[in-house]
Amino acid sequence: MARILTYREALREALRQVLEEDPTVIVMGEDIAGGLGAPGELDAWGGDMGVTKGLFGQFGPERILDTPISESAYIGAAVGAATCGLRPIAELMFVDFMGVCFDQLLNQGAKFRYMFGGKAKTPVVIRTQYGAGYRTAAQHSQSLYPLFAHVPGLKVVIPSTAYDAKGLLISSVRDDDPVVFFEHKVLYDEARDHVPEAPYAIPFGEANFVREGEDVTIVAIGRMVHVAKRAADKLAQEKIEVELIDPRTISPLDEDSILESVEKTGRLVVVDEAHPRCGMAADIAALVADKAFKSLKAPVKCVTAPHTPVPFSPVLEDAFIPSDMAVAAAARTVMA
Amino acid sequence: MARILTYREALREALRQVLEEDPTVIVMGEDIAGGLGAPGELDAWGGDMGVTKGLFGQFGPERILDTPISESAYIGAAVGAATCGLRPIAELMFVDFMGVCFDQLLNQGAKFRYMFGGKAKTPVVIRTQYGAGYRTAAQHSQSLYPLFAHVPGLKVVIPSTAYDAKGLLISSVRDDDPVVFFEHKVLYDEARDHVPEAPYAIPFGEANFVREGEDVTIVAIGRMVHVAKRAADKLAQEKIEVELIDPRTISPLDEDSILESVEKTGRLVVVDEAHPRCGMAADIAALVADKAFKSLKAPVKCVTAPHTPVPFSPVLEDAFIPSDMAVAAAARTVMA
Amino acid sequence: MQLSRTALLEAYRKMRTIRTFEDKVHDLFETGELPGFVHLYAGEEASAVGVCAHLDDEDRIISTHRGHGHCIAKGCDVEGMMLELFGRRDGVCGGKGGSMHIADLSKGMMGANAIVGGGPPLACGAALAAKTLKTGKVAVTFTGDGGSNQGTTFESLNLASVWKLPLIFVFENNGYAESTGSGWSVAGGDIVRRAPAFNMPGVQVDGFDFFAVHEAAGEAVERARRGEGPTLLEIKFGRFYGHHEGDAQTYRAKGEVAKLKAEKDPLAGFRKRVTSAALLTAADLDAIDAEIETLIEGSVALARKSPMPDPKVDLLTDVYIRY
Amino acid sequence: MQLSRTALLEAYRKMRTIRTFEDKVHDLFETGELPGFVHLYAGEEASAVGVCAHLDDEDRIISTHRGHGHCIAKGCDVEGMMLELFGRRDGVCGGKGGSMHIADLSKGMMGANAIVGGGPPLACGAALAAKTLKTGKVAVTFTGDGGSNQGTTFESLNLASVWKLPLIFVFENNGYAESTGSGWSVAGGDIVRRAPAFNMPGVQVDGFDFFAVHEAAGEAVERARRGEGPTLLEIKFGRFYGHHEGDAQTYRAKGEVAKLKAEKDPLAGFRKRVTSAALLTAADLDAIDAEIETLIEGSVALARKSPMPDPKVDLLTDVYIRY
Ligand SMILES: Cc1ncc(C[n+]2csc(CCOP(=O)(O)OP(=O)(O)O)c2C)c(N)n1
Ligand SMILES: Cc1ncc(C[n+]2csc(CCOP(=O)(O)OP(=O)(O)O)c2C)c(N)n1
Ligand SMILES: [Mg+2]
Ligand SMILES: [Mg+2]
Repeated sequence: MARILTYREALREALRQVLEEDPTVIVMGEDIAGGLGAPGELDAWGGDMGVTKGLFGQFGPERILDTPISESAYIGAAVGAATCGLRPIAELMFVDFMGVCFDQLLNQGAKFRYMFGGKAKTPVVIRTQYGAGYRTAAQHSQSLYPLFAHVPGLKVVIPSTAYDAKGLLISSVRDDDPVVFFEHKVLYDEARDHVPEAPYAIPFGEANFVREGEDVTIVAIGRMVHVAKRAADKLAQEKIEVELIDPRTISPLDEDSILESVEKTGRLVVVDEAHPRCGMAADIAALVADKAFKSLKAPVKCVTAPHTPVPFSPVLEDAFIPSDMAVAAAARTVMA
Repeated sequence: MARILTYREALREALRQVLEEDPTVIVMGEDIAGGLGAPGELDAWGGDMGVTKGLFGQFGPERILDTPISESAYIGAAVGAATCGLRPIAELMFVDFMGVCFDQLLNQGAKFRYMFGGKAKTPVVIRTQYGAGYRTAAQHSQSLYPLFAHVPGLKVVIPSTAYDAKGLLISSVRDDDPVVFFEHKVLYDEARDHVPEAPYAIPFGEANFVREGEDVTIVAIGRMVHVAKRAADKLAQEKIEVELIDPRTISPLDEDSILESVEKTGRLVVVDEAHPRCGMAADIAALVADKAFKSLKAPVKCVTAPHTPVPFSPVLEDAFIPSDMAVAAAARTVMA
Repeated sequence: MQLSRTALLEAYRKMRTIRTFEDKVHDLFETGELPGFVHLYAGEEASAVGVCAHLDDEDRIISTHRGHGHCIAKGCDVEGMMLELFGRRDGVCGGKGGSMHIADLSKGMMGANAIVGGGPPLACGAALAAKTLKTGKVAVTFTGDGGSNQGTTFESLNLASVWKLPLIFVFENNGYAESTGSGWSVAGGDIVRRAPAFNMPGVQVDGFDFFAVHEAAGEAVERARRGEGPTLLEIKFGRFYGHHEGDAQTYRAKGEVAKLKAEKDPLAGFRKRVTSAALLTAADLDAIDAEIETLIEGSVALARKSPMPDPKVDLLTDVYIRY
Repeated sequence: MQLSRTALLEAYRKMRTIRTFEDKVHDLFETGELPGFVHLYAGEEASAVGVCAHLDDEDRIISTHRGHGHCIAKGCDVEGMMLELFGRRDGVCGGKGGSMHIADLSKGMMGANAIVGGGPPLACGAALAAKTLKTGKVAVTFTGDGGSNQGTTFESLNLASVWKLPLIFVFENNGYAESTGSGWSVAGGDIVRRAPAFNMPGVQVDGFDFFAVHEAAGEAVERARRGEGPTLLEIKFGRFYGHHEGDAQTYRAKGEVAKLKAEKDPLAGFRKRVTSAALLTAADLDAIDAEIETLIEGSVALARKSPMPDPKVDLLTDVYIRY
């Protein structure tokens, strides 16, 4: 019988398993346990969204480290410790906070191996939350992974299901390069699916074909996979068969799968919750406009969030997020 | 007779003129005067590259402010002061340093107007150096403007000539939105051209047609305009007529000019010194693959730096930077 | 400093407005009517009000994620605030900001700020503008104990000192950053010990006591107005609710909040002090309580029937002045 | 602490190696043979060597843009360094790093770092690894007076204290950050005053005096090894060259550098001290001088004839371990 876990539970299980399998794995972040220096319970929070709850009890304060609100210092500490024999998993509570600590990834972790002539190994994982839909407004709702994908030396992972969340997190921790791991805050509870208990690893750079189809390729990222799936269901009723691809990792990107699909369908829609300018949708569209140009039968359409900050008001935020209707409309346009 | 200035001199003249015309303009940054708290000369540096040299003498310590090495604090101070009646110009010595202060732009300056319901005005300019070619290696040679173009609320300006440098800097300071102004370190001395003495403003979002041609559109950014120009000269000898477009500002981007040109030529090569993933080349390629698809006769080619950090060794760095040969080759490919 | 009757009434009115506003928001959140991340200021009223009593609309403050109290103390319109929390078009930020980004520049309130440590650099800018334009105005930045550990905050302390800015750093030490104790996260425990490192005066104040805050802040503001540079105030107290709404607060001691409310309520303390010194009467204060109750209820009623923004019109506006 | 003859000879050899290396690099830059941004450590030798004398290859250090001295003190191969500055394939970083990113992890040298304030967080990580893995090793982060004002540095001081890390913060206060005086940029002037703010011991040391540095660093390292947490050292001295090569240094007093060289040279001071105490002879030291001269000349000769990297092969490698 299928074992159903939420995205949150799958992540927690992955964390527990990598902590069990490798004594050099440590976890750090703000309130990932919680209660330090406070008179009540320890492990009082288990992370802002409860993902790390219970780890402190099992693995203790030497492996589950709370931090002051000093992202540069502790993200940098994770990076530094990774070059010295540990495999740290640091939580940046919301990716929106990258602005106070980006240097430790951009110029440090990402570049060590290259700058040091191939002699450094920096197996660090930064877990972070992204995405709109939680009514947390402009500074807590962004999908900033394009800024990380731009940076050579970083790997960028964006699971859309509980199954992928577990398998990709295990791969991330076992990987020897710095990985930024994006968790969509709305998926913690919304995504629930079959998750095997034994540890398993999903390789980077291998897209998931969520659905096969002949008419139009849709590439969707993170939570947008679910939006695109709903759009594909609608389109199927109109006899438009969508091939839906979830890249799962955007750096490395499974270019071959995307190109092969477009060679078959001749049509591409990219769906991305990030902003449009220099974003992932443009990145994939450009790839196809170069390498699958001959196969293209229609303009490449990008369905993204607009070039605006994320608004607070629920009616505005709902309009901000790419909808299944917008995706279906784009698919119809390229089919026309 | 043409008045020839270097890019550096043109920038300095622009700064002097905006300081003269508007008493609310102030300039701040590390060593932009230099010598504070030191026993020798004041204005000892005039900025890392001498751009601000002489301003301290003319405008004094109340308007030309040196800072400690605290980019978050002073870039944030510039942003904050901009909401309180000043028009600060803050220098981030190298754009590579954005990682220690990005938040003050990403989440503060860029978002105030939106978050505050249209009630804020934040006329701040961040001047910064970018680019490879100076043998300054991985942490001092990046072209990180795609990371800023991604952010709604910021404007991003990248002059390629001394003439544009002056006119665009004046526009930036007079503009009421936050502007990030990119100066290529190699151009300070290399770019020399006609610069009128009287202040003039070059509007944002208006590309410059550096060269008109029928066969292939090349869009090039910043220093790459000069590289593309050399490529175009070569190609002209082969009877390939290039239309060379310099967008001058990448946010806003003059989409219409690019699209019109591609509608005419049917072919596009984008040349960008930034990294390829989620970069400006992809951004422009995606635009065209959507909105000028019908006109395209060939794959869209991007000539960019590779997905690697900037190497130190001159032989490697020279290979890192897109060359006129690579641009010409790409143009020949799309012509084939 | 002897406070006038008007000043006392005003201080109490502000504190009561904050308390009633926050209690109401708490209830609205519990019923699910308000969405998002909401951080309440109840229990901390004496800080915002004691500090802002020295400021006018041209003096500027910057707040944190826990911003409602600072807004009210600085004179923001309570109805506009309530509408904002409801995401309404006529909210003080057009519904685009919400609780964590509530601002009213016309009142010198430069915004709640959901980036911990986001405010101090901006406050340096506000103070610099005052200094450059020679307005005689000052800036105040409110930061939590948790925020005291953010690099941006430290840099700002140094910059403000080096530039001799008219700026007051108010560290609101409520003992916790989310669930983490400030005795642990602030090395050495006391934020005030950092003042000498930046060559500025530092004062630790009982934050439950309006009069203590008022006095310390008054001196700091005067110092800043005289051009003598920044001051660090550490205000020690406790919050009456969780970190944000929904926080189960198991990290707190059993009975801690009840005890705080019973023994340390800044409004009760104020009432006791002014009535026993016969500066105000219980009736004066009761009248304010009733008035504010009506105000807040009215603002909720108004918010409920106010229109939402229109996505077609409002989503894409206000990104730039011109693009 | 009494130093053995071997230890004294080794200390002098290291200091002399740094000095000769830097003087040579200065000349090579002047003739245009070396490109890029090069920051020389001459005049500051006692700091790197006095500190690193207490460390072995498993103890880790992180440096700044001014990294050559720390590399040499930590035992990096001088030929590999010179080749690196020349951008050669066989440089210690394959020519990819250059002066500002020179590193040798096998020697516990985690890199020069061209981001001011980039190192302290990383050093927290090195210290954390030592603590977690219970190796008994320590980490040292070198930071300038200018870098002392970077937020990342402040955060690291606090984190190291809170986590009680085996970490030594060495602030090399050479009086300037580029052209800016440290008396101006560091509020209050003294970096050591920041130690109590982070609840750690702080010591100010005469950085021209190898023995003073050696002693203070020894205590700090021992403290760290005993698990008692971090220490802050402020080493005060001056640099013999400009900020980077090409700096005209007009911000310095007339005759300042000449005076420093004449009166404060750490190598001369060392020589005087050890010879007058009859710990070493002038002949001992002269022999080292000659030996090092040969070493450096040899390394330049080797660098000149060493192959460049091959862009076709080397440009795209070493970005990831696997991609
Ligand atoms: C840069 C950043 N890091 C982390 C957070 C998440 N966060 C929001 S509030 C908070 C605790 C703040 O504590 P404190 O500064 O003491 O303020 P208080 O909530 O007690 O008023 C944290 C960690 C954030 N919003 N921004
Ligand atoms: C984040 C950052 N800001 C600014 C610079 C430019 N910069 C390089 S060295 C330097 C001065 C550093 O001074 P200090 O820390 O005292 O070290 P010193 O050069 O005196 O050894 C500056 C401003 C930089 N490299 N990184
Ligand atoms: Mg707190
Ligand atoms: Mg210095």
